[in-house]
Amino acid sequence: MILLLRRSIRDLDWTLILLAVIITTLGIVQIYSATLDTVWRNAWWKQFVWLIAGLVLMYAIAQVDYHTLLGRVPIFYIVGLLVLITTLFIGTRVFGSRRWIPLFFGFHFQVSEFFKLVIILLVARYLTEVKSQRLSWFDLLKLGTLVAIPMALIMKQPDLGTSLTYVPVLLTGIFLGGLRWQHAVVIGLVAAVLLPAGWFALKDYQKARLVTFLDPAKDPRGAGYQVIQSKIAVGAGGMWGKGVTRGTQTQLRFLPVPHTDFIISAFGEEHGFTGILVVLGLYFLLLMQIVQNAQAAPDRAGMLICMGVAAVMLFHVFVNTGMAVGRMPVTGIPLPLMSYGGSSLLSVFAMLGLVNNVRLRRLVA
Amino acid sequence: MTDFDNRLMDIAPREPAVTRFRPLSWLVVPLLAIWFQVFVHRFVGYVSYLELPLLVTIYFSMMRRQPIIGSVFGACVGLAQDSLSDHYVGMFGIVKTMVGFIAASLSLRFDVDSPLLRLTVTYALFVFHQMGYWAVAKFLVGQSVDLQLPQMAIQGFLNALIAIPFYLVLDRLKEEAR
Amino acid sequence: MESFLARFRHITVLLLLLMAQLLLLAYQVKTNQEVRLIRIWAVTAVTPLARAVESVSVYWNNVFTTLVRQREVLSENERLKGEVSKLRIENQYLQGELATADRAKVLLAFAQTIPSKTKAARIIGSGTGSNARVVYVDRGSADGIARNMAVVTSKGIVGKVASAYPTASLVTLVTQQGFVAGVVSQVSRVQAILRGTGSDLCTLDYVRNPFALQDKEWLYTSGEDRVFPKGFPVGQVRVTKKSNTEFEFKVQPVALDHLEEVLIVVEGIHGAIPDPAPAPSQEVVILPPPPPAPASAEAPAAGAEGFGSTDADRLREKYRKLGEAQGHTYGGSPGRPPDFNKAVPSAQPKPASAAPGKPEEGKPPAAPKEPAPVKP
Amino acid sequence: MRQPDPPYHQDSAYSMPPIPRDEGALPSIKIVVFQYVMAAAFIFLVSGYWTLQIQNEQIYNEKAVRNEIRALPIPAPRGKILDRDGRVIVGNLASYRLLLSRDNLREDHIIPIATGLNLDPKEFAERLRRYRSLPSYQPMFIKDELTTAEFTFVEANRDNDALPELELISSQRRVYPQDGVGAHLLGYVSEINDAELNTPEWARHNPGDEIGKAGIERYYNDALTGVDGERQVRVDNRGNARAELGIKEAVPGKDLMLTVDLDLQIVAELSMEGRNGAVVALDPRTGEVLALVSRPSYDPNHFVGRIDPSEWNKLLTDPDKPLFNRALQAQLAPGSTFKPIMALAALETGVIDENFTVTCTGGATWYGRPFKCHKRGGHGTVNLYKAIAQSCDVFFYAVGNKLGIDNIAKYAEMAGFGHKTGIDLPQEKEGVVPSTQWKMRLFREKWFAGETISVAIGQGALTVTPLQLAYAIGGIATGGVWMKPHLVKESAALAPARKANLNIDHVNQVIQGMWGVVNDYGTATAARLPGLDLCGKTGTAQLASNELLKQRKDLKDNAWFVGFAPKQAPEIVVAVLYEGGLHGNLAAPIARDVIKAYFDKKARRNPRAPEQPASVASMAPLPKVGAAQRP
Repeated sequence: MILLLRRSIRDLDWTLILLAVIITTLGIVQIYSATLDTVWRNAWWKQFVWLIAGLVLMYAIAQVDYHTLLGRVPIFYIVGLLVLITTLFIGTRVFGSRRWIPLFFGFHFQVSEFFKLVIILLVARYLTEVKSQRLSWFDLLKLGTLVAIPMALIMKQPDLGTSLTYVPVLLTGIFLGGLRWQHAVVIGLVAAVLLPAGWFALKDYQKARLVTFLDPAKDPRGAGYQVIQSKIAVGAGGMWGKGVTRGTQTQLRFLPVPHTDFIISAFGEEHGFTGILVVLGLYFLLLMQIVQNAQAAPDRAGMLICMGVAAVMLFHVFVNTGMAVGRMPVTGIPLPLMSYGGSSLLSVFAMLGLVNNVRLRRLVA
Repeated sequence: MTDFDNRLMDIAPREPAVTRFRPLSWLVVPLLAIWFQVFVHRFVGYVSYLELPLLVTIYFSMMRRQPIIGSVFGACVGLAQDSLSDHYVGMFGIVKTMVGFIAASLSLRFDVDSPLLRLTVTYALFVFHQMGYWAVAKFLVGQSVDLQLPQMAIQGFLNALIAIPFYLVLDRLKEEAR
Repeated sequence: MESFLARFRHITVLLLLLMAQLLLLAYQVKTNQEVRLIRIWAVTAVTPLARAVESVSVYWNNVFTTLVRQREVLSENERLKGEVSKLRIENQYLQGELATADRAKVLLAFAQTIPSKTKAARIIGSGTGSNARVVYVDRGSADGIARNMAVVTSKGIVGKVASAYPTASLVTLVTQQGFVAGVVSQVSRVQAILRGTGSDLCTLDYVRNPFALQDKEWLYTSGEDRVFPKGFPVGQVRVTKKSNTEFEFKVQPVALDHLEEVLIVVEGIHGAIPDPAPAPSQEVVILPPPPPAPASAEAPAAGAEGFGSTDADRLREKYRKLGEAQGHTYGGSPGRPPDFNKAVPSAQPKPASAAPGKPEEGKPPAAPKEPAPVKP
Repeated sequence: MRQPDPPYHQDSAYSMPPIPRDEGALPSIKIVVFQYVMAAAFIFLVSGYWTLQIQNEQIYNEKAVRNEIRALPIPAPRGKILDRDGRVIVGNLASYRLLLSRDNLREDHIIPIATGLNLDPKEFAERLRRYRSLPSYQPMFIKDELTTAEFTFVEANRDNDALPELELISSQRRVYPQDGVGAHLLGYVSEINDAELNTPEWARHNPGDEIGKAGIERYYNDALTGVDGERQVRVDNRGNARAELGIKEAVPGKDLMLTVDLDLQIVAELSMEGRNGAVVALDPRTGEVLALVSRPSYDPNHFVGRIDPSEWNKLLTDPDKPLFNRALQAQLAPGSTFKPIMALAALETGVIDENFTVTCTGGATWYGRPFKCHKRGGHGTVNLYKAIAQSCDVFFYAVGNKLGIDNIAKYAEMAGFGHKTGIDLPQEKEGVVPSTQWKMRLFREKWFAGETISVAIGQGALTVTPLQLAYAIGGIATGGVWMKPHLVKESAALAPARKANLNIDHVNQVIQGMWGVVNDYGTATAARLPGLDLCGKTGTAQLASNELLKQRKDLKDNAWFVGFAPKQAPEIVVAVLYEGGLHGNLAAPIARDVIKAYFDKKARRNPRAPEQPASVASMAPLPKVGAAQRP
């Protein structure tokens, strides 16, 4: 047992963990800097606690064989859906959307973040069970529906950003699982038709965000305000940045939510392009490491799990950091590992746990 | 590591004679010094130029010949001194940490029992201490303090002069090196 | 990594220490909050020693002075008769005892003469910085001392309690930068605000009537700051600059020399503070407003000059009095026309029979009533 | 060949073997594709940051600075208004506005604060509660205009140790004399309203500015207004100042020295207290206004900032019209005070000479209508001197009839009636001088000769303002030189004197008559000042026709008096309007007091060897009648 424990610890992907911890630490420093003199001034400390909790969670998840987890996917899926539905009714309303359900000690739990894990496992299991290099229309439709149900529930919260994070998992999955190019073309066409229709299903503020993404100057005090202020903050950072706690836009609160969604803007202002390069480089290494684990996975399921994690992370990083410079719409999805928030951090470490899980089993076969 | 550093390293490691003190003196002497600083000034105004905590820091760091201990000791003395005054805690702490480190590092390279060297080192470190405090006050805390160089020079000399007999008294506390 | 740490152990520890303290400093500077806990430890740890040493030092002080005087007396006695010397020595000794007891006695007597309830305290330490104008006293929140209480001696005000720790309190002195007290001058009753500057002299601010304030006038606390009870001496005014437009007044506080024992004014707590704050020293003590000045001769005048009046108002008052004094109603029934050059009847009216034409107080004599003044 | 996968079990005992490794099935190429996509995404991101931070850093830095730097105005203090001796009539008071920053308010400080500021703690807590709904960075206004005691309390306690919530903001408040002294003359300042903001006159002002709205304050608003300074501060996104970057000091407004003599003004104010009317005192040699009073008055202090609407309404609806500046705006019949001008007109045009006499029997009939003299029994034989001194109406009916309305109008206008004097105060009225032309223009009717008779004694359509009367008589007293009345010395340089070529002999005859009014059993002996040759003329003007008077008993006659002194070289001329004063000789003592004050003050200034004390002087024998005639 002890031997096993020692082995399992030794075989963990320490590079991956080190990278994650460094990024989280940078995040904690940035949270500290961005929340001086605000009601959030203890956030960095809490984030530190979350980091520890995340590492523990990661280790725990790495221990249970992912095949076992895959076997439980239907239960996870149904329980997850039930919790999502409950959230719609009893969830705590923050900024007009019900995403959190209250938990012990006054902590709130964002179900949609953790449902990502279920989606990753779901896609992995489904595509493993198909056992074919070519997906049929029926397969695509069935998998699409399975993913779309929770997405619809989360959009209902409403939380467009998080629900969209499930899409890259699905897309990456079917791409790797064997998407036929004919199907891809058809799907592309259908999406092109459905997107305008989907436009009407969006809430007003979501539309506004998309509109301002296209033209931020249109509504400088409203939805566009965030983008404009974020760009100013990032741009003012320059090459070397203004230094920790010296970013005027961050410290004078011109930058909205500088410790959660726009933490990269605050970081960009205070550390400049140099800092951004370092952080993006770390993220890139992190992703490469995950992909490397996918390549070394013992089986298809493990590979799909790792690639699902990579897809989610890439999407998060891409949308969030792109949003800070006005290259992506403001969708309110956090930057993994850096943004303040227990649910987000824990779910990322849980995903890293999955990756480690796969890694621990690479030699078994 | 530069060439110069290597050369230094080559010269340095003659095994320094570490002086040991009774553990109690590590506690009592600095406390007395701080206490003197706080409470004796009131009775005898003309000793206000004396910086006994600094002298104690220098002495102990120098005699112990270990930069880590010097730094920690300096930090403790400085913080204690800070907490008894009305400015921010840490101002003396930072300066005294550096003094302790420098004193201990220097002690690796010279004979700590030579009075002349003691005098010189004390004088230099006093000036460093005052300058450091001034810099901390001005640049970190943002106070407007004047740097009175001539006064500092004289005070440093006086402190160094006092330091020689003072160190001799402290030498009595030594335990024989084992 | 380990080799890295081992090789740079010294510098790493130094850097860590410095970083930690820098963070501590940055925290304080950024939030402008003190690390109160550390200070409480430090003060509580040091003050008992200080108290002990203080009492020992007082004892030795007595012995020492006695010794000195004995020697003086002995040398004197060499030229005097031996028998008397013994008595002299005893006498001197007693006198010495008296002198040391004097200060405490004076303070005690003084405490009994003032209406406020006070607690005597002994000064046990000063601030560590060279220009800090603070002292520690040996009474703390355990003795009922709270923040913002006035500290005085029989000579005048000393300062106020800045923070009260369990066994000791920190007192900011009058001269500390940022210290403010409401004062009123003794003779001209000019109100002003006394400000500590961080040097030995305080300045006066917001002087109500700078023209009236005279050099060397004594200042007393006005009680309006609700910290110091009314009527404690503060110091003498020194007019350092006086022109039509610019004034500068300095005050040398009287009570700060040779501070040994002080009184802390504890009574005068006005109204209970509802929520007892977590730490007992967090209270703010507010005195009741000072009683209105006794109705004196200048009181009505002060009222008329009151807050925000112009020369027009003063002149109007003057002419009204003039009219009343001469029984003249303005624009009224014909009669003897008024004489506007008569002296304005003052608060202490001179006998009405005094020859009106007589020149008084250097004023120009009443104007001659000639037919139209001749023009050149 | 692929082995069939074992089914996934629902129990936890799912164990190895896993899916066998299928080299060919693993889409390694696709993973590489994914890696390239990832790299592209990162390059895309980096390029985004590069554009902002490296290429356009300058632009965004400027935007950042614009975000965070604000200019806060420092209000410039308004210039003081001084009298001719430099005494302050209108001053400024440094006042303080106390705010409570609710960000760091502590519950247990509420009571100390309320106690220290003499507020009711309950009420104070209630007010705080009402502020709850507002964001906490918005400070709560506690009190304006702190008393000395409160100010001292705040200063002594707002340090970090005691009550750091308290914030003091300094401001300036205009202070006017109490009880409405000089209110009409000085005017008042008040916050600019929206309507005024849209007029060109106030175009350069901003909302919230205090502007002069009446009197001197309005006329000299530009001079009195200083240039506001500004403070450059770094603010956060809520506009809270975080640090100061630079300061441009305010330039205070210029102090304005008036020609008004506060002594005279005060005496005139005191004299008019409780009465309705106006007093205007001019220096006829220069046109300087020495005093200008209108009563009833109002307290301009109430206007500072914003006047309470109920108070404003009270002022507007008061039947005595306290806002109405009677000295410039009351257009009333001058009554007999017009007679000196009539007399001068008659002498100048030659319709009479000094030997011309009329027999007064208490009335006369002109053009079929009876005209009465104010003296029932009549004055008997009346020459010019007696007609002026005793104000014989019958004499002037005859003179007026001889002159005709257009001659009267010509001389009335010469004296300054019917036109604005051009004083440097807003809203002056010009009065009415009737003439044939005037009537034709206004009523399209011919002038009836009978109307001339009432105009001859200052009734009928003729109306003047008190200022005009003082100006007119002052000009005559100085032998035909009219100096434009003004309140600020510099403004006189722009206006040349208006001169009329008068026969000095005729002028002297009129002045002699006016001397008689006061000193020779005339109508205003009440105004006699022993030792001073005071000349004057009373007037009692009917407000309405006799028929109307019968119906409304409350419409009492207006009393006028205009006087000047000394006789030979007049230095001061005073016109008094006493509304409802019934008879001119009741207005005379008001003018007398003002003139006395003038000469008393002059004596005070030039104390010559006192040959006789004042008490003796007042008993000195009267000079002989006519003894002081001019050569």
